Amino acid sequence: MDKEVAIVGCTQTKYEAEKIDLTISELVFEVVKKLHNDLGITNDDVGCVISGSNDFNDGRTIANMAIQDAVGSVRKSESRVSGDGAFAYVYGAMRVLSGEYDTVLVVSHSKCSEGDQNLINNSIFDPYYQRHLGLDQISSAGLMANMYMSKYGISEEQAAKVVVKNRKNATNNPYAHLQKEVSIEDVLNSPMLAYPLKELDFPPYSDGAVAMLLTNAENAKKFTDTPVWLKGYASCTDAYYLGHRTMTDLIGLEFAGKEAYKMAKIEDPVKDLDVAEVFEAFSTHELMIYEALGFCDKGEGGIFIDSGETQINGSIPVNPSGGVLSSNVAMANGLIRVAEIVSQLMGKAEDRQISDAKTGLAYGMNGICSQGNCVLIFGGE
Amino acid sequence: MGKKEKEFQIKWKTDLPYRYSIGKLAVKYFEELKNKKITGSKCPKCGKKYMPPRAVCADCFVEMTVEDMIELSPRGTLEGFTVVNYPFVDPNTGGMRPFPYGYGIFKLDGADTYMMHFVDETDHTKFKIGQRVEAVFKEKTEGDIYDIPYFRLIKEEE
Amino acid sequence: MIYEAVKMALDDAQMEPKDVDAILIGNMDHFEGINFSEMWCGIDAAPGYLKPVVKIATGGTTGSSLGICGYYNIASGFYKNILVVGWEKLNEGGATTGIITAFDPVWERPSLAGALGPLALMANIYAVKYGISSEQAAKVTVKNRRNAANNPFAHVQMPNITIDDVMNSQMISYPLRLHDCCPQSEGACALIYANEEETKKITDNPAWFKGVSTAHYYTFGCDDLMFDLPTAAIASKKIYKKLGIKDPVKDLDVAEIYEPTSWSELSWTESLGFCGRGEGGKLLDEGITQMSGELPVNPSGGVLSSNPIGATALVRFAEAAIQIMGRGGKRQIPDVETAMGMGFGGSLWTELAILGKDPKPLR
Amino acid sequence: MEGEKMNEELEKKVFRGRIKVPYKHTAGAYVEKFITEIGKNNKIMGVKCPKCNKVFVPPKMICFKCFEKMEEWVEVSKQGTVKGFTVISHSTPVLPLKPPFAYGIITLDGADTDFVHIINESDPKNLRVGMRVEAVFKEKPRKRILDIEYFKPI
Repeated sequence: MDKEVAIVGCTQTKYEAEKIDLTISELVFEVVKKLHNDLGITNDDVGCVISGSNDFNDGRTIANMAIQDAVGSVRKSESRVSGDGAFAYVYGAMRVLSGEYDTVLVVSHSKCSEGDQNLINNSIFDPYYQRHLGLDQISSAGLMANMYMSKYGISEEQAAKVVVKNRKNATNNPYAHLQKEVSIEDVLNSPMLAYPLKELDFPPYSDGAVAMLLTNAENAKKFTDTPVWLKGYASCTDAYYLGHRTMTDLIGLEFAGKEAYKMAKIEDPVKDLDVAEVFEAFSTHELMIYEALGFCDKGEGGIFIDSGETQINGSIPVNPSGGVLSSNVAMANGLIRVAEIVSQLMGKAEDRQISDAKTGLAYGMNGICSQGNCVLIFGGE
Repeated sequence: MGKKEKEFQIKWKTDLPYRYSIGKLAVKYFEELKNKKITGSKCPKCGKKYMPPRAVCADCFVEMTVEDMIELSPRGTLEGFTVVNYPFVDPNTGGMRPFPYGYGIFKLDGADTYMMHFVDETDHTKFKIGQRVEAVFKEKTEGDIYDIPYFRLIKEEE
Repeated sequence: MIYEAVKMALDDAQMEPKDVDAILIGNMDHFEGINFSEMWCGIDAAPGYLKPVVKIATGGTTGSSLGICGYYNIASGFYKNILVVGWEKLNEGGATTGIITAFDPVWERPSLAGALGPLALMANIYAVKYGISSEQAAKVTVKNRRNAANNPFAHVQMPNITIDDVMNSQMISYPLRLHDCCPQSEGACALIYANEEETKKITDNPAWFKGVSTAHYYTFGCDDLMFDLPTAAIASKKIYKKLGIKDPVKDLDVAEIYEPTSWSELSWTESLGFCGRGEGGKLLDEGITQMSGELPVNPSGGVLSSNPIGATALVRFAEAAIQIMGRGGKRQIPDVETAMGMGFGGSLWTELAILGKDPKPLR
Repeated sequence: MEGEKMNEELEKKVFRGRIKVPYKHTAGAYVEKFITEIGKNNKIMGVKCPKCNKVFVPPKMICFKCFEKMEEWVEVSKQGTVKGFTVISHSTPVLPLKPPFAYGIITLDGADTDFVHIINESDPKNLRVGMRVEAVFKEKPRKRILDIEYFKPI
């Protein structure tokens, strides 16, 4: 990239099943205030605000109206991307790169506990051909997993290994919602939800928020000694109707990954990336992501998890935070991935730190089964 | 309109239930409301008095807690009014909202912000800006939003 | 409907779908009842397959937030060009119902009557404070709906509407009468943005972004009496300062403002600094905002003539661009060099863009 | 009693709201023809892209790959091949049938895209990728996608 945009600070809430005492606005205030305190700034130091949220999830049209007070945007410019927080980050980065703002606050939040997730997910489907069928995230995941597994001969054990890895990683992450290890048997014996996927192949629903401050090259050092820079970005959308898509491969993600690698001058992702945080909506999804991002060849996601390379001590650790399978904050998931990569590259990831992490990848997505994909590559100094 | 009716339409009724957290200040507000008391919150920094009570003073970016809550008068001064006289579906119920109804914006004595609520008058000539209004409580309050079904216009300060 | 707008925009720029770098969609979820509507329409009706598709939704300001986001997409250097599409099919859900769900479920929703209720309160406070008559407000409708008759895209076209027609129309929400209010429209608006280099390839008559400005406000609509739309004053002061505009009436050649009611145009021309407080009526009476005036406001017919929410504010930007390009047909104002577009929505937010014929970079 | 008391405390912290909105979605000519043909004539119709010649089922106006308007209607078979399936064993408020039942991604003979619908089989052991299925039509059509009641294995 010619011009530079840095992330100089990130804050997250602890992710929980239900933050019943906090309104959405209070939840957002918590991370924004913490960010101010961490960076030693006041609201006056923030140029503008970009938020990422979803109206259906928040049970409120124009969901960003509810958080104006809490993000400190009264009399300021605030805008909002309707969708995953990773896209909000991109808009925030654009505002810095345009040269019009020195600092941009990016915020994303979700309280999955407030709404009925099946109903909310069902409304993603068009009202003519798909919605009456009663499809939702879980049934589409089942279809996708079945097609992928039968095409490439992936076993249920291999899928379960993803869950085991991520849930184990989560025990090192103080923010993670589920912090209890599970075994392959636990996953295989958990109740079947949508064949071939079982209860533990799916993430929980969590409440939480994440915030970060973006700035330009000129100002980055004022805030931190370890700013994290955007090196590559690409976004790509796959077909809408489930049957019109290649359900066995994440074509959209593959496309976005290649573009982002080109921008960041990454030739061999396994070698050149030190860590990846991806939005895995269900166990086999993570295996498909390995393939689409070129961590392994097509159809070898299963072999790749077997190889242990994506474990926290492997050559390309994936989701050292525990991923979405441990904390699923709907619209904030993508921005949480970014925040986790930032912690890794800043060397502030504590117990989940990957040693010498210099380059990291964050993947956020929108819609059902990787419809809208956003790949971001970050680098330390 | 004829053409419109011929169009092939798929009907769909959204019915999404939500459990919105209301926050600690609102919990306290409703506890007080049960005793027919209206409360707000006061910013510990700038002193601005908010109604409804909330956790963040948007001007100072300072947090307000239950300790910062203050009692407000059930009476206030009318700043603007309208009589809603058109049909629409109320998303809270899925049915039509009964109309016409009076509706006003007013400042409760002691508050710095305004509030909007139903007013028991549907003739717009009976309203006057600057007029006094008063909260009408249900006889048996239950500590919820329906405890004050509407405000009434005070003819003369009684 | 969206395909129609997109196809027209692409044909106009002589572009193939494959030439588009990215797509921005603007639409309100609960208005049509489709979650992630961008995934559906961005791919089925716009050439979004295997491309970046992002949705912006900020209520009434959706169109302008979208228009402004498009500007940043290009200004940041992320993309060479971008297709920006806003749309709404209001008859499918109902705007009033949708708008109510934008407000606080505990404190505001039970008594709120969509957008018109608060707009009526604003009109009422404004009228009383400055002694503005219903007749003066009616003149806005007459001006805009007559202007609309020159705009083939306008929804409500009433070339012969009179002040009496407005004043005798049904009382909707005192003091708003039927013809004081915007209609509910269906429609889509598509624009193509490009950077300097790309633009040269597409047209020798572009409209350039000179600057954008946004001001937001409190979460609760009644934390302040908003009858004079304070955000319009904040946002306009910011942008005038940035661009060195001292007197908007002189320095701007045309303005497309977001007037959901006739009263709002009067009050908001004041907030935008076109005249002093309480002088909105006078401004109109003096003919300044008429087609032939010094600063014509809403030659397209404005929101009072067409209001497809997700597109409405983008249409303001589009109409400003059309005026600069000199492609306004019967609604063209002669020699437009600088034009302003305004978006309004959310908890009374204002978003502005000033476009110009001159490609001089910002600042 | 203890639990009830705790519930009461929790209930105080939330406001139970709903968003209930009736929608009428104008379906457009493509959906209209597709659904009407199913209900009236028990025929499944697709449209063909003039550029890539792919037949889309269900039909839509634009080929998302070519961005071409599709206008040529073709009838496709009621039978097809299952490309993927899932068996739903959890109950949610949106399901049209009582679980367990299956969803399938089905390529109808003559179509180039896949079609998502219900398969009336609840045991994953009786389902496999590559199996053949046939549409069963509703006797009393209600002008919606469920006028194909389900697909049955053949």
